[in-house]
Amino acid sequence: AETPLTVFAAASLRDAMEKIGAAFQEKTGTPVVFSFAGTGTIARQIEAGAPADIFVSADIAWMDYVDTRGAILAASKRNIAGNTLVMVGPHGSAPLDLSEAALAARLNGARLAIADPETVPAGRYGKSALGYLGLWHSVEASLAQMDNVRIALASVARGDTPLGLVYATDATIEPDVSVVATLPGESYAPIVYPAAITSVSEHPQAQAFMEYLEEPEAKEILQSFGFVTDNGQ
Amino acid sequence: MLDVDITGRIGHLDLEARFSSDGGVTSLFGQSGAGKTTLTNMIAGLITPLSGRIAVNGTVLFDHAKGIDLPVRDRRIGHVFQDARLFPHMSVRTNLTYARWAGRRKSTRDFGEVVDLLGLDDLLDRKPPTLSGGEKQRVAIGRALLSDPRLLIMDEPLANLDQARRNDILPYLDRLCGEAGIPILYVSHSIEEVARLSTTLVILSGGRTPAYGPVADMLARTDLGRATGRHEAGALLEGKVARLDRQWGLTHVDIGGSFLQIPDLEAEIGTPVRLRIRARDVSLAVTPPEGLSIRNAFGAHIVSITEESGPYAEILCEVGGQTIRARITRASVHDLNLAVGKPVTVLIKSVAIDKRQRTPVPPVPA
Amino acid sequence: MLDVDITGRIGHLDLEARFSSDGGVTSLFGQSGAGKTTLTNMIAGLITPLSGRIAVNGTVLFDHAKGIDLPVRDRRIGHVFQDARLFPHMSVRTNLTYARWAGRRKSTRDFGEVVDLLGLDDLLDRKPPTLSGGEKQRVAIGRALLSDPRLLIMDEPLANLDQARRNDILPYLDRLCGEAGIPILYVSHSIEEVARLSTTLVILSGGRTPAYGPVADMLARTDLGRATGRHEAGALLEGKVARLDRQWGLTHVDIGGSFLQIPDLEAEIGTPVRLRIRARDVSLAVTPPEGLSIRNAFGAHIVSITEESGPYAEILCEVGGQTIRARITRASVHDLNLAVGKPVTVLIKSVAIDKRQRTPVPPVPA
Amino acid sequence: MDLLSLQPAEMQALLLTLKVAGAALLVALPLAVLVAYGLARYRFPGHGLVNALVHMPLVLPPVVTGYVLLVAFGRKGPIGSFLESTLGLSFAFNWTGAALAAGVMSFPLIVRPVRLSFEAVDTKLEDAANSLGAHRLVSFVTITLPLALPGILGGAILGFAKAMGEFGATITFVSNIPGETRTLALALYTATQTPSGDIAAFRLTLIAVFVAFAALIASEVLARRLRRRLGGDHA
Amino acid sequence: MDLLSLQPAEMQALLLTLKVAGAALLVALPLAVLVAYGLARYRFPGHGLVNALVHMPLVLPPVVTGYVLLVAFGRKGPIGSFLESTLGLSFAFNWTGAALAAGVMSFPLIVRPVRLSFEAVDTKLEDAANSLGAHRLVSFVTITLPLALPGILGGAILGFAKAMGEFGATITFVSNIPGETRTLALALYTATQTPSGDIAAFRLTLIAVFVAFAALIASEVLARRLRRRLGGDHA
Ligand SMILES: Nc1ncnc2c1ncn2[C@@H]1O[C@H](COP(=O)(O)OP(=O)(O)OP(=O)(O)O)[C@@H](O)[C@H]1O
Ligand SMILES: Nc1ncnc2c1ncn2[C@@H]1O[C@H](COP(=O)(O)OP(=O)(O)OP(=O)(O)O)[C@@H](O)[C@H]1O
Ligand SMILES: [Mg+2]
Ligand SMILES: [Mg+2]
Repeated sequence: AETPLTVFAAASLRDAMEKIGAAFQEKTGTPVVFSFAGTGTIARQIEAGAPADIFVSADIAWMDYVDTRGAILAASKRNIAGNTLVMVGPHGSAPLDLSEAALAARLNGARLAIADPETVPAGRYGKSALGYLGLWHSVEASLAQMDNVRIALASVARGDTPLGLVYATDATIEPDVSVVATLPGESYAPIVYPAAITSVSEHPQAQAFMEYLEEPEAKEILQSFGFVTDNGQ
Repeated sequence: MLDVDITGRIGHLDLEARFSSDGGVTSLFGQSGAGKTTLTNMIAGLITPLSGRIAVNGTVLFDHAKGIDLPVRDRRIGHVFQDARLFPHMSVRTNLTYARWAGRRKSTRDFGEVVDLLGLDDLLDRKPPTLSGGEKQRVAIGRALLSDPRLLIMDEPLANLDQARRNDILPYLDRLCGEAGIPILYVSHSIEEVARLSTTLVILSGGRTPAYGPVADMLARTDLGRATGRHEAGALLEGKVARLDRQWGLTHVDIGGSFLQIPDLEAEIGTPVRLRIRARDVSLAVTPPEGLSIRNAFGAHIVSITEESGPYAEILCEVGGQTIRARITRASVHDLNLAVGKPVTVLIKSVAIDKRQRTPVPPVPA
Repeated sequence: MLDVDITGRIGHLDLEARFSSDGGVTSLFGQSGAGKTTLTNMIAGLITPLSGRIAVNGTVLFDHAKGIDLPVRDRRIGHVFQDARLFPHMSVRTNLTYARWAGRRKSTRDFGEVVDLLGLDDLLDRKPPTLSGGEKQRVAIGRALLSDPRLLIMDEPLANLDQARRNDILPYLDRLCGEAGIPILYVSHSIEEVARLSTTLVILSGGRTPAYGPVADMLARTDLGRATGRHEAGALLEGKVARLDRQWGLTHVDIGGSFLQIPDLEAEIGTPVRLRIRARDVSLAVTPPEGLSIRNAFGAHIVSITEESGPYAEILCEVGGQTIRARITRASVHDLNLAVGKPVTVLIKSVAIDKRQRTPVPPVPA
Repeated sequence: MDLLSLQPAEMQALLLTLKVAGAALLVALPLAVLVAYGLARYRFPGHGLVNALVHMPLVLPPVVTGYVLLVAFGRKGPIGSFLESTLGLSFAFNWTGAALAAGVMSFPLIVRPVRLSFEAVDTKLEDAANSLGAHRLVSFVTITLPLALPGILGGAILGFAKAMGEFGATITFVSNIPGETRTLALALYTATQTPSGDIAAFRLTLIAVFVAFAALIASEVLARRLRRRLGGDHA
Repeated sequence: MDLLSLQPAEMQALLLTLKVAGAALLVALPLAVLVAYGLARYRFPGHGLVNALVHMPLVLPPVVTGYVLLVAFGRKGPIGSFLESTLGLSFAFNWTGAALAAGVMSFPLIVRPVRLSFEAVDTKLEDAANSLGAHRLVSFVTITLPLALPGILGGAILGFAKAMGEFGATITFVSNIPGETRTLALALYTATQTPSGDIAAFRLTLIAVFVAFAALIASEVLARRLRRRLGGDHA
């Protein structure tokens, strides 16, 4: 069999990327192997010379990090998808007005599940959005900073935390939560997923895969998982 | 006082022990591997017998039929283990007092007295791992003595001790048994110790108890030669202190009309005593000899002569209703024309009857 | 053969030992806690002395001044520890052969012979934790015997063994020492064993060696009463087998003109033997008695009389150039008018000289 | 930035770590001793099950353990809601939860050495204690426990070290809240996950290493003293 | 989806886990035994340092250990590049790297029980062995080692369990590559990363629990046999 193409991707992209990989193999015959982990972890591995052909990051900062260290081919860098932020509650929760009072009333002493605002991209975006909306200060002390989307969603679904700030993509898949508010697009920097070919890659199909990511087939898959794919983002 | 009738099993050895004794010191005597330790462990409750019954002073410790099996801690048995089993993390003092502070046993025995007896004064603050073999053994004895026992089991407690120390400890055990009325089950390889100390002797052989009984009877039995150790055969004489000869340090003991002179015995006149006369310490003469350093010469007549294949012959003589055993050569039997019924003079050296050979008769509790 | 002159320290005990012996069996005799085990451990290399020198058969094991300290494994000392120290995870067989397969020692001694001697046949496949106290001790002895030692150290090896077994093992040790020329350092509390076995006796007391020397001399010394155990004092007679009386099972030993009759000794005519005559087995008569079962009567004269405070007196007599020691009562000394120089008849019962009292003279290697 | 003195956030993480690890050990150790004793000395139905259960936190990735804790001890979890309604005790997103996670994760590490030590104690000594009148509980406290102390200390060290370093189950169960659940390990993780966090990570590593060093040296001294007490060597 | 038979990916993860944990144990165990023996029996300068170093993977969050491994043993790391150029040995992003991470992480868990066992072996037995002519190495192999076996087995169990469940250091050091470094623990993590992975996560948890159970029961049987061999109880 052909040498598989190795893709190091942010863990949050798993479902969509695996589907795209399968479709790519069907089309070209080249198998694709994925390694999913936190973006920071992957970025440091890319820096250390990991045998990856493609790096798909969950935010720009880590892509820049590897770029400045010469671990990727800068020219190949492109954004393949975008995402939006939503506020979720347990299934069937009423819509929420994004005001300080409403937020406090809904939390009622409990915590707001959010990805770690310092380390996890989703958390960083969330923090900036809440800050823009003037809500950060009031909720800062009652955050539950999760390392893991699954856990964040699970704790919302179970009602341990009445609210969660997550990507729209996450809300799409988890049936036990309901979107109670969508954060306005202007409140945070565009959420993009940049991909690039690594500088150690010698796989002939790397370029093909990068191109495939922008083809309608791939976009369709991404959209089906809630990602935004118009490059205008 | 001590009634044992049990069966059990350890490894490939089937144990079937049955004996009873009337208190005092009961000695368990048998070869290495005969099952002595196993039997004491069953009495102590550390190994459960398969069937049978064990009672001490009327208290049933174990009765298979009735489903009685008293827990070890409630048996109140002071156990001197063959392998000391001191608590390595505690000082000698804490070891000695363990039964008091951890077992809530009463302080019936004086701590200082036991420490003195066993010469443990300098060791009280030491830890067992730094003790010498004999020192460990002494601490183990002390720990058992201080546990207010209703029965004392001692598994070869003096094996590593020198003669001087043994001579200190044995009379103490005597007193313990006599005055305090605590029965002792004593395991030993030394027939000396056994004869010196015991009221009852139990022979253990291959897990069985082929014979038991009062020590005098047992030592007089000639069929137990192998078990009791040939050359130390002897007989016990019962007597009463009749006179104390302070000038020469001799005590005269009335053994039924005849008087036996023995080195000083601290006893009051009238006290009953028991003397072990070893067969090899007894000589015979056909005519009463003169000018001999041997002080004890009694008229007697021969009850039986057992000649054996070796050079020895065992002669039982009757002296004032008691039996004395003599071991002489077959050659002498022949030379002197000895025969059953013949009157002879029995010669016993006074010095042969030393401290280890005599003991106040243990008051046999009812 | 064995030269020891060391100082050392254990706990609060200062050890200062100095003795030398010409091979054969050297016995270390002393009270519990005297430092016997510590001294043997220093000789074995398990504890390092502070200063001094240890040599065996000319091989220097330790010399502080020269910086020599042979590792334990190279000392080739067969060590029977006071606490057996069997390897619990190995079968008895594997324990016994450990020195061969793990220590690469030569098979100088026959495995089957040692197993037979110690009665270990049935135990070979057992593990030490299931053995009885005496069984463990026997395995420990066997393991040391099978290690092709140049010196055998035995720390109270027979303490837990019955008389029958002791009587099997002691002659074997004799032979080992005599035929194979392996010196033995023997720690024991039993003066019987010591006298029976030793060439040299070393007294250890409070960490010091106040006296050592040929066992005959040491046992004849009256100033060591406490250390050697009063009542077992005696003397050694050297002699040669002169005649074997098969009819009565008696052996006649020439002790310098006089003949001593003792129960059968399996020895060829002409073999030198050593007899230990215990003082308490010796009687005296002022006129040669008649019609007595005592077979040995020798003309002698009194060399010294030591009267003591107790009832006893010690009489040293000279018989054909050798010394015999008698213990009788002071009363008899008075009654018989005994005095130094006076001719007397020394009476010794044949049966008193049993197997344990005699031994072929160990061939003292040059 | 001063390189030698601790920053407030670091100080906070350090103190929290000590509090969490200490509390975890305090609760887990006695429980582990009991479980270890049971496993060492008794054969009961379910022996294997208990043993396996104890080891689970080791075998499963910490995320799973954390998730299980969240499901069971969360506000709405069966145990969590019960404890909250009866005892007013809540493990959700606070330091006690972090201690619970640390305790659960270090439990197998404590049980194993303690169990080994119990198995090594000669039951003959317990027999001797019983023959001297000691009740089983008394002989356990006076004989078995002291003789097993080296193992208990060993288990405690492993457990404390693990509790200090516990990360996966903690962040999953009680999140990464500064001052409440952000221990040194979580703070360190946080630092490694930011492209610019290298220096912070290095400082935190030093702090953790230093604390561990101190704890280990203390434990070694204690262990040596203990061994001397038990072995009695005066050398 | 068949609930009872394993899917290829699960099978792959299971086999990989066993391979990784087995290899980790195979290398870590002998080394741990040596280190434990040294720590137990010798006092040398640096004793405390070695002891602390051994415990570090426990105290630091696994991410840090993984990161240190990545920096040191990665392609460009000093040790990694040295080993690759001299021995052709590479730990980077392959299963041997996963084994290295698992080995390092389980090292302290193995060392501690083994060390305790060594400390519990009576040196008097070694003395006896030496007096019978055994060289120190021989007496170690024939006496000390067998008597310490219960502890070594105990350490091996802890180590194997830990190696099976190791996650943080592994994913940081060698990433999460199916068939190469995606062990059960990593597969389980991967499954939890998206809400759709619940069933997969549950199945993987069951597999891990099952394997752990089997390993623990085997170890218990072994331990019991061992104890019987050592203690000689025929009961
Ligand atoms: N756990 C065990 N498993 C198998 N056999 C055993 C066990 N314990 C003891 N035995 C055997 O049972 C027999 C009796 O042992 P016991 O310890 O009672 O002997 P003993 O009479 O006390 O001997 P000694 O005088 O040597 O101490 C011995 O042959 C011993 O080997
Ligand atoms: N490790 C130690 N620490 C302190 N004191 C010790 C140590 N080992 C031995 N001793 C003491 O040194 C003395 C000599 O001990 P050793 O074992 O040599 O006596 P021993 O003559 O063999 O006695 P035993 O006949 O009772 O075996 C004893 O009083 C003992 O308590
Ligand atoms: Mg016994
Ligand atoms: Mg000694």
